[in-house]
Amino acid sequence: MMKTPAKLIESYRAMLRIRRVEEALADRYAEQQMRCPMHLCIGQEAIAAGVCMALRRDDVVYSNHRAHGHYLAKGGDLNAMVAELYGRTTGCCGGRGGSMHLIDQRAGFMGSTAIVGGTVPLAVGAAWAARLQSKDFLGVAFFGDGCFEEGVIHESLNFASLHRLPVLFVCENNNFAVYTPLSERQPARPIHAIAQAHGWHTWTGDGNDVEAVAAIACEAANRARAGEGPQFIELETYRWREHCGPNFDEELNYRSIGEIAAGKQRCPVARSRAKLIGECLATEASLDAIEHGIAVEINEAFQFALSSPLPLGTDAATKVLAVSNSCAN
Amino acid sequence: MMKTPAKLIESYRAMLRIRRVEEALADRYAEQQMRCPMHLCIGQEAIAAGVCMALRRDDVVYSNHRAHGHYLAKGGDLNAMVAELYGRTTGCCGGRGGSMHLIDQRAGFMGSTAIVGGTVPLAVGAAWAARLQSKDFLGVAFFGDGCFEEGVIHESLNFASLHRLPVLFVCENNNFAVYTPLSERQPARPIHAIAQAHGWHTWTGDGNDVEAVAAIACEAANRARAGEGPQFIELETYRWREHCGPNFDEELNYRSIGEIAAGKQRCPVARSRAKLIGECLATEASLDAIEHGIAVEINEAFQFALSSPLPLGTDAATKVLAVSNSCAN
Amino acid sequence: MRELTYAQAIQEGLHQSMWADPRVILIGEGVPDPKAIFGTTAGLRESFGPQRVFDMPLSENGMTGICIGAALSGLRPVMVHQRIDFGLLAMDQLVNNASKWHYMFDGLAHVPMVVRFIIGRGWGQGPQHSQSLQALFAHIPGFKVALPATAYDAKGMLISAIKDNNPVIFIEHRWLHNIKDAVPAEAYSTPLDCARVLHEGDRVTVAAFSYMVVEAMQVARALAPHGIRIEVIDMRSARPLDVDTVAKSVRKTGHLLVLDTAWSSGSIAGELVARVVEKEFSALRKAPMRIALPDYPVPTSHHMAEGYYPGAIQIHEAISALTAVTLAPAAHEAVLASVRHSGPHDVPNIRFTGPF
Amino acid sequence: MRELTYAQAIQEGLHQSMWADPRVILIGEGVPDPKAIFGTTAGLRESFGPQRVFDMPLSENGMTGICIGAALSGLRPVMVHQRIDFGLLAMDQLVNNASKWHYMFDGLAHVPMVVRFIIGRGWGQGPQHSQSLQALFAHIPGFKVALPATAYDAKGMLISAIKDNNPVIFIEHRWLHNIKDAVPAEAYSTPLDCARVLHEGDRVTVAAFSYMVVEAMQVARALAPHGIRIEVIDMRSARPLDVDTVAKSVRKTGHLLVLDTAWSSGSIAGELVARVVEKEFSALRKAPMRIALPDYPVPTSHHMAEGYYPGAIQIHEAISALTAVTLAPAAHEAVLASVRHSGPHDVPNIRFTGPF
Ligand SMILES: Cc1ncc(C[n+]2csc(CCOP(=O)(O)OP(=O)(O)O)c2C)c(N)n1
Ligand SMILES: Cc1ncc(C[n+]2csc(CCOP(=O)(O)OP(=O)(O)O)c2C)c(N)n1
Ligand SMILES: [Mg+2]
Ligand SMILES: [Mg+2]
Repeated sequence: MMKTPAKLIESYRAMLRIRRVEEALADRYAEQQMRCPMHLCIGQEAIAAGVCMALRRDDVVYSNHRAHGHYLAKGGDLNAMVAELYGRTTGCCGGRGGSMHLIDQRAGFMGSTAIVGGTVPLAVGAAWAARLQSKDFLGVAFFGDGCFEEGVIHESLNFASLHRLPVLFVCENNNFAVYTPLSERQPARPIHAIAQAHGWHTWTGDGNDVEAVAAIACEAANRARAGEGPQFIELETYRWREHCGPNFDEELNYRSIGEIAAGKQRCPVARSRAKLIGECLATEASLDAIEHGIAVEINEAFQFALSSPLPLGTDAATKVLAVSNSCAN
Repeated sequence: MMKTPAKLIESYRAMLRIRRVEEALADRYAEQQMRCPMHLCIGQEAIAAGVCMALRRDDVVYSNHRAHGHYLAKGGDLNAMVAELYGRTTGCCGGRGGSMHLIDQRAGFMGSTAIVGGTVPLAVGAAWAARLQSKDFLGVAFFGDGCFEEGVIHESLNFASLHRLPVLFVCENNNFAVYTPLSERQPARPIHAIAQAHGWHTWTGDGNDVEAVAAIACEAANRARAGEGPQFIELETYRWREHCGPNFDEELNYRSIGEIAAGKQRCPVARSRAKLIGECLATEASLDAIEHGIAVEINEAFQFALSSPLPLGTDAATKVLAVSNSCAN
Repeated sequence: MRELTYAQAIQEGLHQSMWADPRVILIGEGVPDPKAIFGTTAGLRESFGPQRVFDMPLSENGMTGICIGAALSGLRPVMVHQRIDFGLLAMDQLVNNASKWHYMFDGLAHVPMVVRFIIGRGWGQGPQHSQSLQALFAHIPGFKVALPATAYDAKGMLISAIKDNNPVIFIEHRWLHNIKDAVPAEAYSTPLDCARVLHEGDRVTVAAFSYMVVEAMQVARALAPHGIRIEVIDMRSARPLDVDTVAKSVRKTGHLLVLDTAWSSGSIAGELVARVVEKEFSALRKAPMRIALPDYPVPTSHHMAEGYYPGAIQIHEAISALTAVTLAPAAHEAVLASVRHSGPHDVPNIRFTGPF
Repeated sequence: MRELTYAQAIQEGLHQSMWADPRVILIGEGVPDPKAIFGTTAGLRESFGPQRVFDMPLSENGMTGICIGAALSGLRPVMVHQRIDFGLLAMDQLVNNASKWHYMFDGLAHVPMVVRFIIGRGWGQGPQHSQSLQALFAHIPGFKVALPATAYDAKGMLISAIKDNNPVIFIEHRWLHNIKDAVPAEAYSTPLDCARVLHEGDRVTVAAFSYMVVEAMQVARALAPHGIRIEVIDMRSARPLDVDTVAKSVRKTGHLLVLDTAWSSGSIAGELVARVVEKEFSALRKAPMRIALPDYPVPTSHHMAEGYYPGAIQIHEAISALTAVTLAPAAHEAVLASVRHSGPHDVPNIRFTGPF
């Protein structure tokens, strides 16, 4: 699948777009107009981009607190996302959710939430619903290495395996939960080995290599869709910036400068660009054009957000309960 | 360890005692004086007896709703247990707990509770306390195959492995949670494989063979005590009677008559007796004497219970909060 | 008149809902097993097959999340827990996700899901198997919390709950399961936000939740022949609380007694007292009262649990105190005799012989 | 006078408790990390080492059970959760085990454990990161539920909580963390069952929980120069509720206003209203009132959250309504001006700039 230059360029574009969007968010965060916690995935873009390349629009994705990349890669509306961070009525949640609560159901992005592990079983539930309704969409959950410590993971692994559900788990192992390294939270054994013991098919790869990620995801998605049961993908990756917020965080000293530098060295975006150029799959000019297109799009998104109406305090009292149409009779 | 005839006889006695105690409970349950849910472990005695043979008195055991065997094998006071089922002041919980809440801390039996999975992390906590206090007792949790589906198992497996704690998990796989077979709850993969993936040392065996159980438990306990980390023991076993209550339950049709008969065929008590006699390790007369001694003990326990004072309704209002001595200053 | 037990009414409500809407699925530990959740799910797997009626792993939180996910992808799950105590394992998914999903995603999605929880008492269920935790759910915006007290409402409210597009916490008291009531054969919906006056009166308003309605009605019937008419309101829901119906009654009676099956402190009974007082202070002639459980767990021993659960006798006493009415000794004795629980205090009726 | 912030006071209480009792251990996600739970655990790993101060896996329920087990084997764990919302994952271990262990095992064992939960608001924490769930814990027998509102009490009550042999739910409001108060250097214990009159008055009793004490005190100070003296009671604990102190005050003032940081329905504010009414009905001259959150989640957008949190202005209005006192327009303006929140409504002070 990823073998065609077009696909490679598409995945490069998807990554670059996430990167530039988040850089723009980071730049403007200090203006104090995006007033909500914000977890950037800069450095981790290849996972979102690579996995979503392998998905259909009707495959449903659930995500976590670090959701921008997943949302964008799955086709979530950029304007609505930026507006959401600015708390505007045009935000994807009308301002109710902020950075940690994104949704674009038309794009198959069903929601991201702020409780670690909270959406993992929901993706399994989606896959179960697909099975019970004889549909062939997949349920997909993105989550981190820290999330893997939650009991609900075990329960989700068990049920999905029991029913051999068409579900993909994508574990983004960036070695940290907030500032706590994996070694202070989990024993030295591979995360995916546990999924395997639950009867899942498992995959591992370098989360900095979008091509590898997409290839794995493609295989895994095919298998899941073909009824071969749940698929677990564990990918190594690195978070460049602070856990929450716009900045780099060398000064916090919970990881070494050397480690950070090595992490950045594996930049998935640069790597992809180097390959495209090095193997003559794209010209500098065409990649610059992509860069430019993204810049324009981002600019428009911020303009859209900033020119969107502000919600009122009174709006907050609505939509507490769903209207129950079907109760009408 | 189990190689000596004395040990074999001791384990036979422990099993037979559990069997006879529970048979007596079952016989008298219809009198409607033991007014609480009661889960019998008849058929599963070898696990309690075998594992507890390998434990020291100061090793701490936590158990579940089906706790009689674990309590008795660990050295819990029989009188206090029977009195507890009769709801008397002399019960091990003064009547507050009933069959599902047993405790005898002097015997290292720290408590059994009614919420599936509820005590599993407590055993890990005990082992952690041992580690932090430089003591060398073990934490031991008995639980069923159904319990393994609870997320807290995953969390407990992870933490114990992370700190290589001196803990033993004993999974009594009787293939059922209430009336639901394992196949409707878990995929076809071994339970212990998951513990293994978490970095635990795992053991499996025939839970009807007390000698084998004791041998495994002994090895596992030695390893755990020697600092070689947590040990997971999965044992096949069979529950002869209904999930809850005194009776057999052929008429419920959730398992076949043939299956039940085959289960009983593997009777751990009969097997042990056959071996003792067959290999001339004990005489019929000596085993009859054991039987007789147990009968006397049980008779006394019921007399003790039935002649014990009844608690009053007003007693229920006490001990809601612990006195906080240390707050005195 | 056609009568069903509360358990049969639940079963019928489930059956008719599943028949009417193929999106409805049913899942819970023991749902298709021989005991069928106290009979409430009997025959449903046979009727609707293993693709709509499920047993489940012992994974309360995960399975709740899985049902939420299924609901978000078009199904309408009904989950069942044999004891509300097990619901504590699922609080994260229920409170953090189910109750908030519609709100926090701007109404773009909703979670049409019913979670049946059974509360109860007796036969030594003890501290971990007989809690009445409705207050924990009633505090949470986004939920509807139903506590039907009659077979009629059990069916009607369950049908409404299943049709509702919000997560509905549906709480059944075990001691109601075997009580019969007139239940129409056809499907019908009972609103999830209305209390109901079960017995009209003018002396005191007795607002009761769940099983306490049964106790209150005994007192109402016992007092009526003596010319003391109390107004019994079956609250039916804990969220929303139908304060208006109670307020209206209090304007008539001037007295309020609230009955709950839960620990007193922090109970929905307390909330109802507060709401009525905030609204109808001047209508009240005396301090309102509530009758609920003492603030400690129930012990298992039936000897020790004796007196733990307040019932008709205590209600009668409270009413006497509120209304300052003194019955003639013989009349008083007659009332007591007619409301006294017959048989052992720890079983709903003498046919109940355990084992759980 | 020596002053510390509330966060520093917590840290000092932890430090002194750990120093005094080697059985005390401290664990929580982020406890030893650079941000040190808003500074409250700063330096403790350095002081007491990695064998007493722990980070932990993201396993709230399991780790709670592990701490309970450790407590039963002789340790005295203090657990910390950065948000009370995460506590929903641990409800099973907390409610089914910790709160009941002592009771159900006949007092033979106890669970000396403190669980610190942080509640809060602002900076777009949104629906899942700023709940005020104290009512869920306050309903449960076997818990003590502390909500200190001052740095002085934060230290004293934390020390008491750690010395206490019961599970203590210790709830800190984030907007209190940076507020200073006089805090003695030595270790001292503050009782876990007593409210405190912070400001004496005769016009109305204002009973406040947690951060609402700050808002109430602003109003008290603003009104005093105008001759209106309100009695502000810092409730300090939600379980047990010190109803007596409030009742005594109400006997003096005849008016009750209760303030809570939680959703109104089913809040501890409601419980307090109910208890006071049940006890002091005849002392009340008007319907009691409560000020708490509206019954829906808080939206993330600061624009939409504007007005969600009631504060000094609303308290002032309620007091005016209760006491029927009308200030001269200029005085009224002066009061409003002095209590108005300065700077953006979604931050505790202008130095707060996010990002969480
Ligand atoms: C249940 C729960 N516990 C704790 C938190 C606080 N928290 C937010 S993000 C995070 C770290 C998650 O780590 P990981 O899953 O590896 O994702 P990453 O942030 O590394 O992408 C934590 C602990 C939370 N939101 N939910
Ligand atoms: C959290 C929880 N869920 C459900 C139950 C109801 N229940 C009691 S025992 C049991 C079956 C447990 O099966 P297993 O762990 O295999 O133990 P076994 O009864 O077979 O010994 C269930 C579901 C419970 N007590 N707690
Ligand atoms: Mg991570
Ligand atoms: Mg089993």
